[in-house]
Amino acid sequence: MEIYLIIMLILMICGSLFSLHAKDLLSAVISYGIVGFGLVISFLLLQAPDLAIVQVVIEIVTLVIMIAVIKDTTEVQDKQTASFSQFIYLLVLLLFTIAFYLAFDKISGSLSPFGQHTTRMATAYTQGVHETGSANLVTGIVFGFRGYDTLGEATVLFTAVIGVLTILRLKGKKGE
Amino acid sequence: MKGMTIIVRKVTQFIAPIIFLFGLYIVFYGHLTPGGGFAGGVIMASAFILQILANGEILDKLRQEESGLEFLESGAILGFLIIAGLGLIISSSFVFFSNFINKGIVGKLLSAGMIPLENIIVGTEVCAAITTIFIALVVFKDEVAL
Amino acid sequence: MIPFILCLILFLIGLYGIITQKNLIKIIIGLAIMEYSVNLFLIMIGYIEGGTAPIFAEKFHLNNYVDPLPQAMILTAIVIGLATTALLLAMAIRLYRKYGTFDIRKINSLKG
Amino acid sequence: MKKITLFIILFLIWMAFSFNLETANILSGVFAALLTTLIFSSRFLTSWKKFYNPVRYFWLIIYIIIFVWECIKANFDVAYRVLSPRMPIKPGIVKVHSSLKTEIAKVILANSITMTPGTITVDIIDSDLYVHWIYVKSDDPAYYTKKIIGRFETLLKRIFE
Repeated sequence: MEIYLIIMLILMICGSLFSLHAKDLLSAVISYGIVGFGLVISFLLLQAPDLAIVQVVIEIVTLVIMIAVIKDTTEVQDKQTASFSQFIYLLVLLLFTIAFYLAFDKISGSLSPFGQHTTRMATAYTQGVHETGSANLVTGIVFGFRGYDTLGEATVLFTAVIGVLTILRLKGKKGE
Repeated sequence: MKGMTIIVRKVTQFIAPIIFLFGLYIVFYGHLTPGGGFAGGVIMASAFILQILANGEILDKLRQEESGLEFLESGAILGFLIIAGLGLIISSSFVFFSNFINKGIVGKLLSAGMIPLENIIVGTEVCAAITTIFIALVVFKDEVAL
Repeated sequence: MIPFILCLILFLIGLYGIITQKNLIKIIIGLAIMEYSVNLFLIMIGYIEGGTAPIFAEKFHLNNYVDPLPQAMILTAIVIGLATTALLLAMAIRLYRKYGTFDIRKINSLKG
Repeated sequence: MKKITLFIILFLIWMAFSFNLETANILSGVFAALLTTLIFSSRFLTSWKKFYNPVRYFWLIIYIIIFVWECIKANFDVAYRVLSPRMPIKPGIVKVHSSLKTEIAKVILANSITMTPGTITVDIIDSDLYVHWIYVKSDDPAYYTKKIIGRFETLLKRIFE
């Protein structure tokens, strides 16, 4: 079980590296799809079918939108020359890596090892079938115990749509 | 926006209603099987996206559709708030998001009180939002060039 | 412990993309990769070896579910992720229409 | 009438999805199929009468059997070409003239050609199919038309026309 997850993660890492170094944008976007669909299979391996269903459709929609955006642009990335700013970027990246690694080292002591999770918090939720009446526990939590979060999520989605329309629409609705 | 070849268009005629129906199924059975409002809403939106991509739509018609979708989306959020507020007014416990309808038997379609209603409303909202984003990004992109 | 470390590496690759790449689309891709790795990390924390998917079935009463709380949180985060990606892409389109390129160095020098 | 046809098909698909016979399920199925019909019926097929003709379904079953058989044969052919060390391939695009009239029959024919390994339909323009073939056996139009679509075409004419 764990070994399959490791294989999927290595595939995702390869896909992301290729995606960031691809010459033209179309192959970058398509190999970005590897990461998303690898994530879908990882969700299935981790027993989260709800998330797998959402992620697979979202990934397709994201790919369609991205390809629609870059479709009629023919930009090829020119060779990056080593310069002073490049050196600074790498230094910043190294500092970030060290900081994240130290933080991860600190918290990994309090994390239980992979697959040995003890559901301290979620015991009430897993027993809550008869409280919400929903056989799918995830839906029961999303709408029952944590309705406020869902309300906030709906608001964020609405705001994002308004933002997209505001940015993209030049003419008014009257068409003047 | 131009459409695609006849093969794609003819197959879309059959596939798009079935995809939409499957999205509705995911929404209606969200409290029994994997899925729910979010997944079903995105699947329903993908049926519309498939139709727009395959047939190629006229810009003016899409403008009308888009304003209708905005109306649907705002209405869905309002409905969500009303359902949440009903718990405050009607139920005896006076809590926001109170699940006051009879729960029924776990595993039947008519169970879980308010959760199917909330599923349907969130599905409508997500479907409208993602279709609007797609129309804006793909169609209004051409408009900016004018 | 190895999956957690690989997840951290995926996060750092996304960060590397944001810091070093010059193309707007690739910066957006880097951001999306970071988001994916965080989602996967949170789901991994909740996994129990041999646990079943959190769906209650009447027939067999084994209470060995995977933790449903992170799944419910990530479910909303995925949809929000699509919305933020779309917003970023909209800004990229506007910049492309104005300056004719996705390269941030050229956009910086053309500004004014 | 077109709407009723679509409604019946969608309702049957709904029952196949959910697979139980409770009243609530049937009512929600009717609602869902009605909603889908109202939204999508304007783009659905126009020739609804052919759906209620049982003879066409008989030919459809025979078509599926023949299609599976052709598929297996083509699979072995392509496997031989891939595995043999001399690589006996001669790819090219041929223009096949089809005598089918309706659009849906042409699309089904194109999809059948695509699904058999070794041949891919690139495009349909009027009644000509442009087919990419892994080994173009001859330049004679009559020969390759018979070779590629010969068996499918007569059956499709019985199913759709």
